[in-house]
Amino acid sequence: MMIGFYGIVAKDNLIKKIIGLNIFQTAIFLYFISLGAVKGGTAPIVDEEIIRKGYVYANPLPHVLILTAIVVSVATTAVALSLVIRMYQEYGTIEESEIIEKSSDKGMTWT
Amino acid sequence: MIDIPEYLRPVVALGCPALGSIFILLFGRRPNLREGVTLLAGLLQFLIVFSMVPTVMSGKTIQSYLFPILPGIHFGFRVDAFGLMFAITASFLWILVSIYSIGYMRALQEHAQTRYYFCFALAIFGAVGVALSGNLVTMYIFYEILTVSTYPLVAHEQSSEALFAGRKYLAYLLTSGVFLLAAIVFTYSMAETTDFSPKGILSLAFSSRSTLIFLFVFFILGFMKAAYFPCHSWLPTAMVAPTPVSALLHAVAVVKAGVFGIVRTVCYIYGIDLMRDLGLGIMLASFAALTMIGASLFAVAQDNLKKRLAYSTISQLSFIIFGVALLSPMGVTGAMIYIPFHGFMKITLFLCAGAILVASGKKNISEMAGIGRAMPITMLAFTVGALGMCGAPPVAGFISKWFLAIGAIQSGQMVFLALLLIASLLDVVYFYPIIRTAFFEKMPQDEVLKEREAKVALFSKKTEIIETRRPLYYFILLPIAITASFSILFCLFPDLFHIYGLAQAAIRDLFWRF
Amino acid sequence: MKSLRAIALILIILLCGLFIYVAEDIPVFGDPEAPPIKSVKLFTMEVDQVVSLLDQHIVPEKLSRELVKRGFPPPSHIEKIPSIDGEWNAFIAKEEPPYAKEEKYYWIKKEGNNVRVSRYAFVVRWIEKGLKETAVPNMVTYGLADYRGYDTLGETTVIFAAGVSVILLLRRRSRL
Amino acid sequence: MVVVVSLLSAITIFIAGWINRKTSCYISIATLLGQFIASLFILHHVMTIGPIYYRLGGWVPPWGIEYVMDALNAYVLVILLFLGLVCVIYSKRNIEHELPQKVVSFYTIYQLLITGLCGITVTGDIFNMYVFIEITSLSAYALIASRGKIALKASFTYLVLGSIGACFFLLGIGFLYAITGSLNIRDLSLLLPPFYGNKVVLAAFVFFIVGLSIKMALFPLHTWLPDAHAFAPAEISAMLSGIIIEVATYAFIRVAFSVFTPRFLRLLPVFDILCWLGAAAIIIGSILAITQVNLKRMLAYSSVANMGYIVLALGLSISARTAPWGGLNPALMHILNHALMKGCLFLVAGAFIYKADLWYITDFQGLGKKMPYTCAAFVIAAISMIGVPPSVGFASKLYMILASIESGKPIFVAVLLISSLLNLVYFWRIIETMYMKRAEGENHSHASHKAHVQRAEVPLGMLLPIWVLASLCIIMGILWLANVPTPILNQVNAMFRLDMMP
Amino acid sequence: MKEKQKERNVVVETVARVIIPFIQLFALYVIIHGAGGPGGGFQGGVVFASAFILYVIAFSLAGGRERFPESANTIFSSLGLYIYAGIGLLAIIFSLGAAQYLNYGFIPFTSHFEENRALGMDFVEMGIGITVMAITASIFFDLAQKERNGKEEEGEGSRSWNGSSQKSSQNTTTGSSSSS
Repeated sequence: MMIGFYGIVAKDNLIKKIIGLNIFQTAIFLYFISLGAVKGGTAPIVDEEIIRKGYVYANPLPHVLILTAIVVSVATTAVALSLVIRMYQEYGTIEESEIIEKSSDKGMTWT
Repeated sequence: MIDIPEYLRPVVALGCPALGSIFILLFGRRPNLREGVTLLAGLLQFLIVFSMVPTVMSGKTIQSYLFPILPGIHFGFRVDAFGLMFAITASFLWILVSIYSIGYMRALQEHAQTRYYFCFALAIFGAVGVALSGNLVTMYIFYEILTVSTYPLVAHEQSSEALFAGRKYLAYLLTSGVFLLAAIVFTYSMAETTDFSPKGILSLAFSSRSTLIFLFVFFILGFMKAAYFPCHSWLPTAMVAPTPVSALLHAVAVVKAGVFGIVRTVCYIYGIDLMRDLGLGIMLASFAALTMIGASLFAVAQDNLKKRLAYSTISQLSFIIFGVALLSPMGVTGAMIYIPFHGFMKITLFLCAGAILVASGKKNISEMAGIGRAMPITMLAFTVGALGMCGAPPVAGFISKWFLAIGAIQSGQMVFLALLLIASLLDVVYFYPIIRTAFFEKMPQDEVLKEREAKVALFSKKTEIIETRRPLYYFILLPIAITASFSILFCLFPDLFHIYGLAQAAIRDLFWRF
Repeated sequence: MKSLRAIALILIILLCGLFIYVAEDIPVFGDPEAPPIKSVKLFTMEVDQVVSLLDQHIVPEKLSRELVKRGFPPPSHIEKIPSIDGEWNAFIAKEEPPYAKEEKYYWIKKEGNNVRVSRYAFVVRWIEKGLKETAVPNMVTYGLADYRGYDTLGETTVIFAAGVSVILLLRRRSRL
Repeated sequence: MVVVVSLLSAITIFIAGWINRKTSCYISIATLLGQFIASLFILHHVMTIGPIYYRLGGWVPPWGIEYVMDALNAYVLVILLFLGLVCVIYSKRNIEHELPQKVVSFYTIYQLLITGLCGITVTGDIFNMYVFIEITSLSAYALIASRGKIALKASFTYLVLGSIGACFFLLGIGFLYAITGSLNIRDLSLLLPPFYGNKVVLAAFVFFIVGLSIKMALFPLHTWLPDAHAFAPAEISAMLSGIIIEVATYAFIRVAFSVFTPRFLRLLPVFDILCWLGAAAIIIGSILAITQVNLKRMLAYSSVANMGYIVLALGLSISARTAPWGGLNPALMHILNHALMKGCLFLVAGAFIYKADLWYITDFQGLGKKMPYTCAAFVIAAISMIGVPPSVGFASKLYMILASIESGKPIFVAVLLISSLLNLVYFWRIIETMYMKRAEGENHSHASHKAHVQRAEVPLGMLLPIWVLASLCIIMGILWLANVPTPILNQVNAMFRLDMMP
Repeated sequence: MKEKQKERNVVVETVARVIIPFIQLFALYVIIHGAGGPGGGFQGGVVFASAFILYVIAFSLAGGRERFPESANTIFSSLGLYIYAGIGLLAIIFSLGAAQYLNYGFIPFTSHFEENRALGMDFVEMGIGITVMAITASIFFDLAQKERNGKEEEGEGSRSWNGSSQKSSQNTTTGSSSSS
């Protein structure tokens, strides 16, 4: 998580920023899943003889939430990537600093 | 119109200019209709306001509270004698000034006349609102409306100079508005109400002396419209505005609203006794005296006629503040009646200045040699006004200064009496040269030539008496004549328009124990 | 860049500090009693006649008063958990057609000389009744699509949004 | 009845998605109209009968998700849908002008945006709120970027920061879940009290605050805002500044006051810190706004300042308790007011761009004659930003001042007053340029009325929304002063036990 | 088509041709089976989309486009959400407003309330699957299309496919016919 955060803030390359973002999110997902873990828990699928054997189920709720959250992060990544592609078309680079200077010398004095 | 229920009259009175402004916008394309609407609105308003006089004379106040803003504060009006006096003056002079400005604007073919009339109506709306409003918050609302709506008038010229003036005007006045708001809020948080009452709403019970004095300073800063030293400098700068505007600003609406506010604060928020306790009266009086003298001295130095008039306004206004600060019945009476009187006289002077500008295109006093022969009526009126300013009978100024003087004696400070006299003397000093130049100076030869050319340029027909050459000018002359004559009449019959009576009524409220 | 790096490091150190600060209060990993899985403690009350009432499956007045005071629904009746001593389930009435009129809600446990009242995590119901209520054996699925179906709708919308955004951003000369 | 609101839009998206391009706009207008009316009904119902609870899937919370509609939701919902409606009417022409071949996808995402906002507003489940926040943010990113060029950069910054914010939010949810094992807001507020002072709860609170502050562009985290506002299409800027950050604020209020009760907040100095942050935001935002030459950027900074107002009012909300200005009233008031004013201003800016592609303040010379109605609307909105009575700005300013006096922090009175002066500076500059300054060509004599300036007014479809907002700036101001809407706010306060002594 | 023609990789093509139908079948299985065992709409949808992606990698983007045209893409993606939301509405409609949104139990597929729920869930999963599949595919197509316009782009795993070759895209009808 820290790595991801560092990546987001400090990296210059936009793609690396995105990767950092993903790491960040994944860390949080891991945390959630760890909430769901139960000692000796099995996959949360109801089954008679599991119950008879006296196993306990892992907590299904975090899984549910994380499925959602994963999809969200995927969507975010997709949008971010498409943004990067567009920027690449505009400026021919994906280094943030270069983009900034290009946009400034591109006659956009109103920025 | 007479059968309007009383509690509605203030609302209707305010409705006139508001509706008027809207119609003015609508008829922007058709000048005659537009100006007709202006006059009509003015007339209606005046009548309605005037119709409230008998009730108020009989000693009770018309109250109409529309809706509550905060607990203890309603948005509403409370017409008492003093406010009514101001309202009458404003609405009456509005008619005259709009007649005048018809002539003026058309003669000079000013641009954006619709905007002009619109803002004019709004300004009057604000002024009368200030006059009739029943508590500080309502008053503040109209006060700000007045400020904002006069900005386009000041910057009407749209030259860079005018823009600068407008900016200065706005900067000064809105800043003061901020102070005013702060003061109001603190007052409210102390007294739980801001309704005006003749006995004042603040008292030492609420908080310590120092706080109250501090608050009073805030109030005074808030009413910067009164153009006292050292916050006066917006006023002469605002002189770039067209003359009717300066007339409105300096005689009727803005500065008077400021002074009015100060009087309200002194008499109706703090109350005479509290003022005495806090010794604020002396402070304010000396403050005002300083302004009187200083402004007069400044005025002597001015060559531009309107600028000189502006400084004279500053000093006259502080006469009013001074009168109130004396805290003696006579002084307050003088101050109160001086509001309408000074309105009439000063408006005469400004209208004359405007007329001179229109007819001969002259702005500076030094150029005006012999103008008195060229425009006798105007200069006569001017003389009347000037005499009034100096407080010489038989012009209205005399009465008020008389009262002021008596008030000074009543309050027992001979120093103030002396100051008063010095100030009046200074008035003479700076008005006399104008008149002398106008009447008794031969206009030098080249001056005559230039005059000719000017006339040729203006009317393609050279003549001696230029002020009645064009029918349009009658629009200008009429108001001048009216105001001048009124300012004499006021001296002879002070109770005209019940002004004096109203003042008496107000005094009865304030000094009820006398 | 350098400055950014520095800021990042500072932030990270702050975050690390926060996590270390937090760490000790987080429930232990895999603890089957942890709030998310089993139950969350509400309050404790001392054993006077409460236990006896509980044993007779009568709702103690005191208990329901305490609960109502904290804004929770009062239990409708009590059951002793078989095979364990000193533990009871409290049920509350609920209107949720067509299911059981009442739901296992509180878990009351006798600890020493006072009674620990706690609220079952709502997962408990999923685990125990999910199959009966939805006839779907996969907990995640019925959790996803039924109990929290609206989340799932939202997430489908999210991915739809992503798709359309990509179309908006990247696709040229398209019908959309 | 509640579900109608967010469902209608959810359905409409798809219709708008693949019917041909012409109809999509009308469909979304129709939907939003319907939603708006529905929300009015909801508000009425809430005010008269009481809060609505709607159990999705028929599961009783905490086992399922539920909608909760109380006064706060309903109030925000009405504002939101109203501005959304106005903006979509406006965008009809503007979008055809700005991104002609993207119309349908634009409206689709626009509807998604509305859905997300409604979802955030109505939901009573905190994770659900997270999902909808993500919907909103995603569509916002796309919409901002839709103008290409530098907007991409802005949108990317927003995306990164926004996702971090959302992640923090998620982490906060995780902590709360770890402690209480519940996700329902009401349930949490019941379960949490024994755990106040628990470190995890504190951390969760911090994460919520930080995450949402990023979303609502609270001062130190506002860096994404100016670019995003400046380069988005006009109506999107209006939505961003008028609604999106406001709804984030709503989420903030919801978390702070519903999940964590005021009792908890009084344990921490958080809200004093908020006050100071708000004050800093006001001052710095205004000063930065003065330095801008690009109109929309200036407006963006001024909305940073306005968020400062709202946050300041929030910070005061737990200490000021007297009837009309205590509690959340000033904050909620200013949410509405800011939506009106800033919406109007941004739409006007968009109109300038639409007509003459004017970005700089210095280019506006003589606009007052070219586009009289637009400029008049601008003047009204600007005046109410400055806070001249009887406009909305004055109302909220007055209430905030009273609140800060009552809570014994007169320093904020000074802040508010100074800030109104700063507003004066940077708005009056524009008004002056529009009306007073002459274009270079004409000389100083009275040429301007002789030289007949031809009108170049924007089409009615854009003028109408602008004027609706502008006139509301005044009308609402009078209504506020007349205390018409305050019952709603008082009900909100009663709900959060910020009860008042009248 | 500026970029250089890479020689067609026979292994990849053959394997892809063989494997794609199975991938798709498996995806359908996952979607349907989501109720019983591990699996569900998202997983299934993604797997299904991966079939297309594999196809594109193996053969050509143009081919992939004509396998799965834009219009179909759009319609599918909205269709999925329609199914989901529609099911939700059906609950209200069938129960005449008595039930809440998404309360599948009231949709009379069968006589049993719980069975209804299960079925409703299956339909919902299917809807999710369809949407996810379509959207993922379209996102991929869009990202890929840009790259084909001569832009190299890091971070995106799918960089290595060759330019479109008509022959391959013609004789792969057998490949993904089973998908439809």
